[in-house]
Amino acid sequence: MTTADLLRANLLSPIALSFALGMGARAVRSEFSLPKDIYLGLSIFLLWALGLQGGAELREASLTAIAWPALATLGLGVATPISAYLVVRKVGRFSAADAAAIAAHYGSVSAVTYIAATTFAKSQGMEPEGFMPTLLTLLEAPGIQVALLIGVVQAGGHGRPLREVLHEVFTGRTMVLLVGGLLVGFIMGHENWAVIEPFYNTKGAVFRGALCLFMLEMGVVAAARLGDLRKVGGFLLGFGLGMPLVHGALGAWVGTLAGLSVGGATVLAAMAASASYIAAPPAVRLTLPEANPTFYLTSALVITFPFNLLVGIPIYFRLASWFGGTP
Amino acid sequence: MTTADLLRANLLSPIALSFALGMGARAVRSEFSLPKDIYLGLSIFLLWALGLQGGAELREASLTAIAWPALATLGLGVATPISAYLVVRKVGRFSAADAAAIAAHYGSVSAVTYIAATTFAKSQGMEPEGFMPTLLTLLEAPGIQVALLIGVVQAGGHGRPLREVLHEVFTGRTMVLLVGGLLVGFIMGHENWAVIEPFYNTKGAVFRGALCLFMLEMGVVAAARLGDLRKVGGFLLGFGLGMPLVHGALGAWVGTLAGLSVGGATVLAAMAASASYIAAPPAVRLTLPEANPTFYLTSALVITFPFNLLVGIPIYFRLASWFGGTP
Amino acid sequence: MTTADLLRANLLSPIALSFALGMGARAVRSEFSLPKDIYLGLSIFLLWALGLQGGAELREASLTAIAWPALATLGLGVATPISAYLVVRKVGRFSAADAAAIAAHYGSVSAVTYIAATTFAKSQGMEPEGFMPTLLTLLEAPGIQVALLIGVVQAGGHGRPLREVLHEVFTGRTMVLLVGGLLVGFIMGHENWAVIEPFYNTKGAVFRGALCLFMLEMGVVAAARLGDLRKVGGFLLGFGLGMPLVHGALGAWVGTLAGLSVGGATVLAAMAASASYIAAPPAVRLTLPEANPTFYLTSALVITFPFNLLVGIPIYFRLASWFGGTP
Amino acid sequence: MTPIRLKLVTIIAEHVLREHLTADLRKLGARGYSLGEVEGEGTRGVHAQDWQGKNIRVETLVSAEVAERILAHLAASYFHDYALVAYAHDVEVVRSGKFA
Amino acid sequence: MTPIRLKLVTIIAEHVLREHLTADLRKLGARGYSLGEVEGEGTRGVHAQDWQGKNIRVETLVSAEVAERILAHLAASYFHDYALVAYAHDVEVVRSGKFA
Amino acid sequence: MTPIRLKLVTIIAEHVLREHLTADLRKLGARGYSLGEVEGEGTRGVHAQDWQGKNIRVETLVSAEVAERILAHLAASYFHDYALVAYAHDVEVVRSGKFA
Ligand SMILES: Nc1ncnc2c1ncn2[C@@H]1O[C@H](COP(=O)(O)O)[C@@H](O)[C@H]1O
Ligand SMILES: Nc1ncnc2c1ncn2[C@@H]1O[C@H](COP(=O)(O)O)[C@@H](O)[C@H]1O
Ligand SMILES: Nc1ncnc2c1ncn2[C@@H]1O[C@H](COP(=O)(O)O)[C@@H](O)[C@H]1O
Ligand code: NA
Ligand code: NA
Ligand code: NA
Repeated sequence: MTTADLLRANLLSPIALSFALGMGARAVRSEFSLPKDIYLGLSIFLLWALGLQGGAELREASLTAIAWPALATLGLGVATPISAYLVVRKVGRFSAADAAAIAAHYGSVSAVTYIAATTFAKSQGMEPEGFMPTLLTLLEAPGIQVALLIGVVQAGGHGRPLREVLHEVFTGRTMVLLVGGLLVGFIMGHENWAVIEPFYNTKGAVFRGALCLFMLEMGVVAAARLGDLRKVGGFLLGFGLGMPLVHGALGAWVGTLAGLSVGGATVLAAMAASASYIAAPPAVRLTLPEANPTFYLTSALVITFPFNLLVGIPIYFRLASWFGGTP
Repeated sequence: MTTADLLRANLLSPIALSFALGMGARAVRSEFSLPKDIYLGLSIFLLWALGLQGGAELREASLTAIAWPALATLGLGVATPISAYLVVRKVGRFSAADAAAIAAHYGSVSAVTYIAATTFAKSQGMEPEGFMPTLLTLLEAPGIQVALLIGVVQAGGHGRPLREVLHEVFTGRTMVLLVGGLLVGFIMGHENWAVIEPFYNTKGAVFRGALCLFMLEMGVVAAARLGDLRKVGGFLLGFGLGMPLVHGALGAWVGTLAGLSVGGATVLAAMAASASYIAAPPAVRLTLPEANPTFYLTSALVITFPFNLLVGIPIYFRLASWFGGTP
Repeated sequence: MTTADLLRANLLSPIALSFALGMGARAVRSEFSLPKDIYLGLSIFLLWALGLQGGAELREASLTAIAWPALATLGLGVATPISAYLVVRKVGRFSAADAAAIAAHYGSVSAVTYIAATTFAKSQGMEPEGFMPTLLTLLEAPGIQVALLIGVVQAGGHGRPLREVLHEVFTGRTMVLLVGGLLVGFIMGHENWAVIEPFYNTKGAVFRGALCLFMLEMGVVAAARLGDLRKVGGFLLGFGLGMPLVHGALGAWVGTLAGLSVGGATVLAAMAASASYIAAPPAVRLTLPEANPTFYLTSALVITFPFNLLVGIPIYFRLASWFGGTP
Repeated sequence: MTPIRLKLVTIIAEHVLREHLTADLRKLGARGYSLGEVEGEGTRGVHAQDWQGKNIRVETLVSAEVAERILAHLAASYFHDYALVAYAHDVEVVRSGKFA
Repeated sequence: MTPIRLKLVTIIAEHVLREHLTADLRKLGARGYSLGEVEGEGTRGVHAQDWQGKNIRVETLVSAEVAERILAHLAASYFHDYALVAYAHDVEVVRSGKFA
Repeated sequence: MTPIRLKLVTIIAEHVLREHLTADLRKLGARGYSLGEVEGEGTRGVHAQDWQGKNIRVETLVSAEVAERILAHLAASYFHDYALVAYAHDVEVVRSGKFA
């Protein structure tokens, strides 16, 4: 498959099309949107399924197989917020608070991008390692932590104490469902998992079908903020497209070094490239209240998320194939 | 099967029974009802599934096969609001605003009636054409448009400008999910559809199961308004039962002429016979505010909807079989 | 299987683990919880599925097979509220209102405990009788009725009139969905049931998967009230653990006498042992407003429910096996 | 179209009282009400249904006389056993014919 | 930081009017609004969408002059055909620069 | 049962402040509060969570003195960085012992 083929295949996937439809609905000024509780319910189901299956598959994995990838992931969790901070502060000349706020988002991870990357890799016949959800949970928190620390030190944070806020990150919806799901899936054992698997399998029709509905709303939400693009200026637009490519390349490379398969490295790359828009925003809002939410929300949700979803993932797959020696 | 057999089979279907149970719950003054967001979520799922499958099946259809049925549908979209208007205005002697308001509902279409008719036809071994959801979207808007135009001209509408309101009809939930689903289902291609099909297939257990829950609430909602029957008087009661029979016969006949199968003509007949109670009410409320909502809501939702669901659909099937020459 | 094996198997079930995770999330002060409407929607789905399948299976049952178990169930519905009242009033020395309020909860039944017991029995290779959901509906109301009657007579109820309140019990969500589902499932016939069965089957992946999500929230809810344990004192703690054992043993014994299989007797025992926390609380609140809600909610929801779920059910299974002569 | 002065009575109560309170309002002379949901904390702990339903918040526009009647009735019938808060204040209403 | 006196205007209306009402408020000089959902009963029966959407309850903090303008506009444009209730009262606001 | 006069303080704020605001209220002397959700528009654009959570609307019945304390605290702690609106007015309360 050429890169163009990959891009096309990705753009024709139900996930991408549903997202595009959601954006399109907004573009014609439709008032369509999912009820908030349905949207929340879908996100809970998706994360919970991800965790459960990850836990069930974790039983098969050996500790040695996980050790290096886990280390690589933590490394990305420290490196990516720093690189993001430096670029926004030094090149973009944003305030320390704004730079740290943006860095917290790009140091953390978007679970939906993770899911899309996994789905794409599997549709290309790859099999990302069963312990990838474990890596996802490892990447959620450190980036936020590192960036907020920088922010508080540099900007003299007059917001809420860091420790208090980090507790909310560690016990947020995403973490409870992912870490909890991993535990429950791991403990329940193969027989129990087999009973509920058709409902939760992330390759199955229920999961994929629910994901389409979810993406529909993501499209609406992202498009509703398109107007903010004018407010953030050219630098953040370039940053929102360029930073994921850099982080994605780094992720693909480090993942391959750590021994991940092409599928696994693709997913790790997408994770590194993605920007959190669920866990990071409230933590940033409370710790660095002087940072402008328009900057970090717009770049994470309106620029980087659609970019990764529609264009980035096939590129990371290309890179991972190349690093992995299967071009 | 005799007509009596058809009626019995229809009344024993899970859809009809769930609807009846919802009505029964209200009748014993139960406070049971689905949470509003669940109800909305179910309706979104059902419409979206309808659209997706319609789009997937549209790939198989030839343009020539669709042309005549599409034309027939548009014809019904113009003829039915006019006939409804004339009957209510001239025979019923209602005000121009009230007549136009009611006509907007009977000129448009009820997606749930469409689904029930499709389900019934399939349960009778028929295969309505794959492009029926396309016809559904074609019938949604014109009837409202025509009737509101009449209303504004005749009653000198002191409500919102027609154009503004029609935009809301064209970008409403039903249209976004149906038209959007058609597009997404059409574009994604067969392989992608196969993955999510078990979740969305309108013949499958998930769709049918969700439909039962939805009908439960429809029953509660319709029964909650039963008291309004006394307020609308004998004419509208007769109208709510008779008009669908006329429009249904017309739809079955025109559909057969246009080359539809017996299953397809049954569904088109049910569409023509049905009255919108989702897209039409807000449009009417804004454009013709002086029209009495009790009149149009009661006839569409409390009289015509249950009538079609429980009794009308088997009759339209009979008529379509007869026109189609397979009695 | 030894009792220890049974306990372990139960604790490792997805249901128990999901519940434990919900409690754990609360324990680390996470704000995670299911949106209220999703939680309600799940409960509606679970009860409706229960009813439908029960109705479908009821067609196979002979009237004579049901007569004795039904009588036994009604007997439990009268005996258990009285025993609970006497223990709380005479041993615990609580006020008549408080004792009657608690008795109303223990005389009625928890549908979730019923579902968990059924799931456990089936996982042990048992086949509880198809008419068990019928027994569940029989046990819902009488216990509340009997206890409230005692309460009004003894405490001179200055709350709402009993009759008015009982109407709410009989037409509440649980009764509508269970009784209604039984009717619909019974009437629709085998062919119709077969179409929707994969969605509703209580042994299937959808039902079990949805149950896990529901239990997650139950865990959160129960844990949120753990602090109230300190307020209720030692007597109610002992009562909340001991009373279910007594009622469970009684239920297993009576059920076996009435001719139920080991699986059926297990489920009847769990029903008798369980305490209502959906139907009973509002009825009690309105009829005996002077009773302290902390007492009855805490014992039913925080003590007895988790006890039955995690420990009680395997014990009742043991007892039923023993009474049934298959140890 | 000069606005007239009416009382807005607001009641916050356990969900379980919903039907009873709205029926009471009608009986005491209110011509309508608006009802929303709120969560809350007060001096009492557990509510009967607080994990099933939130508190209700009922507002009704009434004449000063009806307002007094409502508050007196609430105090007599509910304050002892139920978690219930009620207060009133003056508002200027247009279209006053509807309410008093 | 002495609080200043402003008007709080509250409007309860059919859901279908949402976009129109909030647009009206802006045009009449309101700098913001808060919107919640309520159920309700009044003297009219059926609302166009009452099984799809609840009523809306819109609050806006404005100067006395703008409040008067809003109430007059509502009376002229909506009272005849729509189920709509509106009232106003004085409140003390800190951070007053935002609103008037 | 003569009603007494208290202040009703209303706060509209970003969802993210929920825990902090309710804790503040307790500390400043409020004995309870009721909390609902509203959507809103104001002079600021994007809120941190406006696609995840709506704004909160908190009401608390307090003495005039506590009301003043609350408004002063809000102005000092939140007005600079957060989207937050607060106002107060007099209400007549029955069962006043609970609140002040
Ligand atoms: N001071 C207060 N201000 C506003 N609402 C209150 C106040 N006290 C109690 N409430 C509301 O009334 C309900 C019952 O209060 P309580 O009876 O004190 O537990 C609470 O859940 C709150 O919603
Ligand atoms: N007296 C009242 N007090 C509070 N809200 C009212 C009152 N009358 C009507 N409403 C609200 O206004 C809506 C429309 O009222 P109506 O036009 O009288 O049917 C109702 O659904 C209520 O939400
Ligand atoms: N004039 C106003 N009247 C009522 N609510 C307002 C007003 N201005 C702002 N709000 C509310 O306060 C929130 C934040 O306002 P702002 O900080 O101006 O963006 C808005 O989302 C509204 O819910
Ligand atoms: Na990242
Ligand atoms: Na029609
Ligand atoms: Na029991």
